[in-house]
Amino acid sequence: MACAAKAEMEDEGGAKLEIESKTENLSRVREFMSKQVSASQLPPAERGKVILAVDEAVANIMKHSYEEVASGTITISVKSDAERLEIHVMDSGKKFDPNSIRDIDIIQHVKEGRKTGLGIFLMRQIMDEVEYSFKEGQRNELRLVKYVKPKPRPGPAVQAGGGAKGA
Amino acid sequence: MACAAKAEMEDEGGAKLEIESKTENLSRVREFMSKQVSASQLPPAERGKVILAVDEAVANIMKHSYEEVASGTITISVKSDAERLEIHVMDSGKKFDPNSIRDIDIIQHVKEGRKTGLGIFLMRQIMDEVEYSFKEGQRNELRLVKYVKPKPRPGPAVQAGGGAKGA
Amino acid sequence: MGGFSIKSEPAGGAVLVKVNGFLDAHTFEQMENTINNLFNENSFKIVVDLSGVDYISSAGAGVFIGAIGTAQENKGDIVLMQPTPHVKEVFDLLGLSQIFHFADDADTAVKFFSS
Amino acid sequence: MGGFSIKSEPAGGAVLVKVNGFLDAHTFEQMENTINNLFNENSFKIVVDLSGVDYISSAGAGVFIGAIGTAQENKGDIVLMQPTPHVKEVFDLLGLSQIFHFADDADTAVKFFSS
Ligand SMILES: Nc1ncnc2c1ncn2[C@@H]1O[C@H](COP(=O)(O)OP(=O)(O)O)[C@@H](O)[C@H]1O
Ligand SMILES: Nc1ncnc2c1ncn2[C@@H]1O[C@H](COP(=O)(O)OP(=O)(O)O)[C@@H](O)[C@H]1O
Repeated sequence: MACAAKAEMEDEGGAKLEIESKTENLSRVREFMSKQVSASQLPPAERGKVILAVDEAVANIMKHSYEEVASGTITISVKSDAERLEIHVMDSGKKFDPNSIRDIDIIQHVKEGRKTGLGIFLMRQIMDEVEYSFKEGQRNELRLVKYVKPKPRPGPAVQAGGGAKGA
Repeated sequence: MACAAKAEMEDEGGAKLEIESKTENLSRVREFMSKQVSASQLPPAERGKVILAVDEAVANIMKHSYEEVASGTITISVKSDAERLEIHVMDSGKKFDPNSIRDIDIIQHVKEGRKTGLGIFLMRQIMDEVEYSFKEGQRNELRLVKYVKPKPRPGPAVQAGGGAKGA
Repeated sequence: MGGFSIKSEPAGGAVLVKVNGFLDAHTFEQMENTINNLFNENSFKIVVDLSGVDYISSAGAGVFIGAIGTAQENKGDIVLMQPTPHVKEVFDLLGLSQIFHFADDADTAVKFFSS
Repeated sequence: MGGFSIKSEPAGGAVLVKVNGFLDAHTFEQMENTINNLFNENSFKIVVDLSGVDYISSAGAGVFIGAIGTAQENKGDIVLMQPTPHVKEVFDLLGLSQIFHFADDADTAVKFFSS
């Protein structure tokens, strides 16, 4: 389980990737996610977007949660069935709930030349559920869910209900 | 001479520091320059500024000349006498003449939120001579001179004459 | 690593910047440096050839958001050329396609600045 | 390395950011991240306590140049508190002292926002 180097695993619970918090590992995350979405029931047009959402989540952890100190581990686990693809992203860096961040106004952002604050917005645009929980033993867990059949959505950013599940 | 690790030397020609192109070495450059200006005839009020000018020159090389690839060497040599402090900064990265860069309009810069383009401006504000030459064998050499007794200056940025001298 | 590279060349009064590889949170700073360097050399008419970019994330798109204002203030602009459908989709998702100009080829992109 | 650190705390409607160490081409990105994070959390009234900053170069000053516009657009500002004489001199050399507001203590700095 505890393994400093990056490792990819597969068991009954689904697939798992463990990486060090270094931005050069983002392409590794995307390759891993690419395999997962290809093996899932997601419509091809949605697959690239889900890879992007996970990249954004992981990049945020690297930048903000571990604050660019390359000493943390990030674990991504993926489960899928006929109805949904569910991704859990775990880190033991700074406590952070993305739901504390409001949606941006892109026109105003461009006007001010603000180049940050886009990742969470994008994650919400893409995923059907974006849910955060803080687990005992100092661990952030972000749960991203994409439905195989798109459900009607009230707006671009939906935070759906349902209890957070362990990895 | 050729030495990958950083090295500080002293000979009849003056003091010399050789560092690898990594921004964490900038504090090392400033410590070295601090010793040099303290041992010089420069008025105390000018010393901190000269350290800053050299920091800017070296930071520029790290960022632009070696383009943040931490594989280049930067050599700084310092000579001083009763009249002047003369610093040579040498690198073997991309060819670049700072005199190709025009002075900035700081009000406009702030208005646009442009946070770069200040280093060369600052170097010119501080030093009496800022002179560049490209040496055989792919080497940039920047010569920075500060007079012990301030000479009258026509404007904030002066590029004085005089041939570039070898290290 | 996929090999990330950026090359710039003059193109009829503008600068054509050809990017290859991923434009993500790992590489965006190189893109940002390139554009800031162009600005510091007083080049504000910038065409970014994205045809070789397989992937862009918000960090990559952010570079252009941070730059377009300065370009326009100085009588220039950032024109995005030939994004792949995947890359274009990210601009769409961010709501940026209404703000940036896109061009299908270098000629059209460069002509944009004389119109 | 001299130990660089940044700490933020709320201070009467503003945020007080205490910086310690060198603000140079090696550390400026941490400062930039901190300010961008405050912006993303909708904090635009920012007091930067520079009393613990021994040294600043153009990369450090650039962070504040890049941020002041966004702060002001959002009814905030960047107030620089207690720069040492050396640090203040760098702002003077860059011509920035005419643009930024400086304060001698946290009270004055925070009051600036209610005036
Ligand atoms: N994993 C995280 N840990 C701590 N803070 C985070 C995390 N993700 C995002 N944030 C905070 O939320 C803000 C908005 O995030 P995001 O929209 O991804 O933009 P960006 O990362 O480009 O700043 C960030 O600036 C940061 O303050
Ligand atoms: N040593 C160098 N090698 C190559 N290009 C350089 C060098 N120094 C400066 N430049 C160029 O000159 C521009 C202005 O430099 P400067 O005023 O120091 O601002 P900054 O480094 O913050 O961009 C830089 O953006 C870069 O394009």
